[in-house]
Amino acid sequence: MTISVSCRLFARYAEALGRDECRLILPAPATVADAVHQLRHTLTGGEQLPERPLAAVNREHASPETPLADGDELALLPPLAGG
Amino acid sequence: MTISVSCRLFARYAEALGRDECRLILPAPATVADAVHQLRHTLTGGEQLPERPLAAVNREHASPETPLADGDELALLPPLAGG
Amino acid sequence: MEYLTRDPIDVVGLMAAVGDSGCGGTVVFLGSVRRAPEDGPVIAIDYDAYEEMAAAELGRIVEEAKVQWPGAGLSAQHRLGRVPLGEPSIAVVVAAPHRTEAFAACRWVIDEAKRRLPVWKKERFDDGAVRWREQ
Amino acid sequence: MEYLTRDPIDVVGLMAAVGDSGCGGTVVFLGSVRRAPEDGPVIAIDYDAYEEMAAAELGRIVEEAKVQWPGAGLSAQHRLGRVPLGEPSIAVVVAAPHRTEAFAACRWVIDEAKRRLPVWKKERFDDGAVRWREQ
Repeated sequence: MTISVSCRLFARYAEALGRDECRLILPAPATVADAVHQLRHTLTGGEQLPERPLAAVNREHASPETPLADGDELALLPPLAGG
Repeated sequence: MTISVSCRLFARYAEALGRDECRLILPAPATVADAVHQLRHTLTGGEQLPERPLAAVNREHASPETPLADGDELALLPPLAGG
Repeated sequence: MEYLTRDPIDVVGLMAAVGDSGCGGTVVFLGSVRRAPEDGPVIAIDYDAYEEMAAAELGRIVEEAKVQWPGAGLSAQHRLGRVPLGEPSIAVVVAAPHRTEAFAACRWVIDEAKRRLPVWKKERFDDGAVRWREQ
Repeated sequence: MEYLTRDPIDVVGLMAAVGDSGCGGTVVFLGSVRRAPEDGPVIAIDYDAYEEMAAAELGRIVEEAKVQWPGAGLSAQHRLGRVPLGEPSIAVVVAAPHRTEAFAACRWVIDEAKRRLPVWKKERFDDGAVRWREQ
């Protein structure tokens, strides 16, 4: 069984990889760390992503251990610099 | 030898005594406490002033022990309520 | 900017007076007459002051703050006369390179102003009654 | 008020949005891009965000503050897009019955916003160069 997750990249991550979104198919169960691992090993330039980037799932801050469900929106966030 | 001090009253003190200024002649040397003593015992309604009111000399906060010089401006200040 | 005014406080003007593109944080404090349920039907406050001293003292407070926070820009103004409920009676503006300093300096100035300014307030009630109010 | 804007921040509007004659103290924080000598000739900053999340997160921060300071009124706004040096990129307004609460809540909101909002800034230099800037 697999899940489909939409993935978004921002700021320097989007620039480094030349894209700001993609879709991942992951074997269930999967966590944020699993998704990041797949992105780093399948996307062109993916090795430029940190192994444990700041991440959000469905618009809330998440950790590498956060589980992913089918249809989730995963976002990888460079170090925050708002304010 | 004596000194002449102009005295100003504000807010509830001015209302209680029905005046907002007066001139005091004091034997030198004199302090704020000496001036207050004289005001309390010579002005009509003077007993309504506290024995140790908040005071200012020449527009700076003063204590009862602050010395007075000829020509000084003494002000008696009800409890402050600015801001 | 004048330290005392009888007009509504011009907050934007006070902010412009300290503005500096070298500063990262600006903190503004506005004090207005608090209307608590136990106060009854207060409709306005008349602010009275020993004006010459209040202006000098607020100036001293601002100068002391500039010594304590050397990189900060500060302005402050107290309103006198009739102030309708809900309108500010005092404003303090501090711009500083870092927000910790801006918050600290702004808080210090308003605390000192409340402690040191020779200003008094008289409450006006809707039935015409009047009462000196101590902080 | 919207939590995000691409226009100059309307500070007066934000203040009006929390206004309440029951409150005695209003504290406003404005954050602008700090221009330090070591930064070189930065002429503007472009703010980029994960917009849907930034708006939601700022809303969560404001709601959390309302729980911590129940008597307080709060509003906050982050500006995105090109922000000229010296203009604020974020504003937080808190009105509370007492100034201690207003200062504390305002400080808490700006600290949380800096820690939690998915926003990034890109510096533009006068020679056309561009650099992502981390806090």
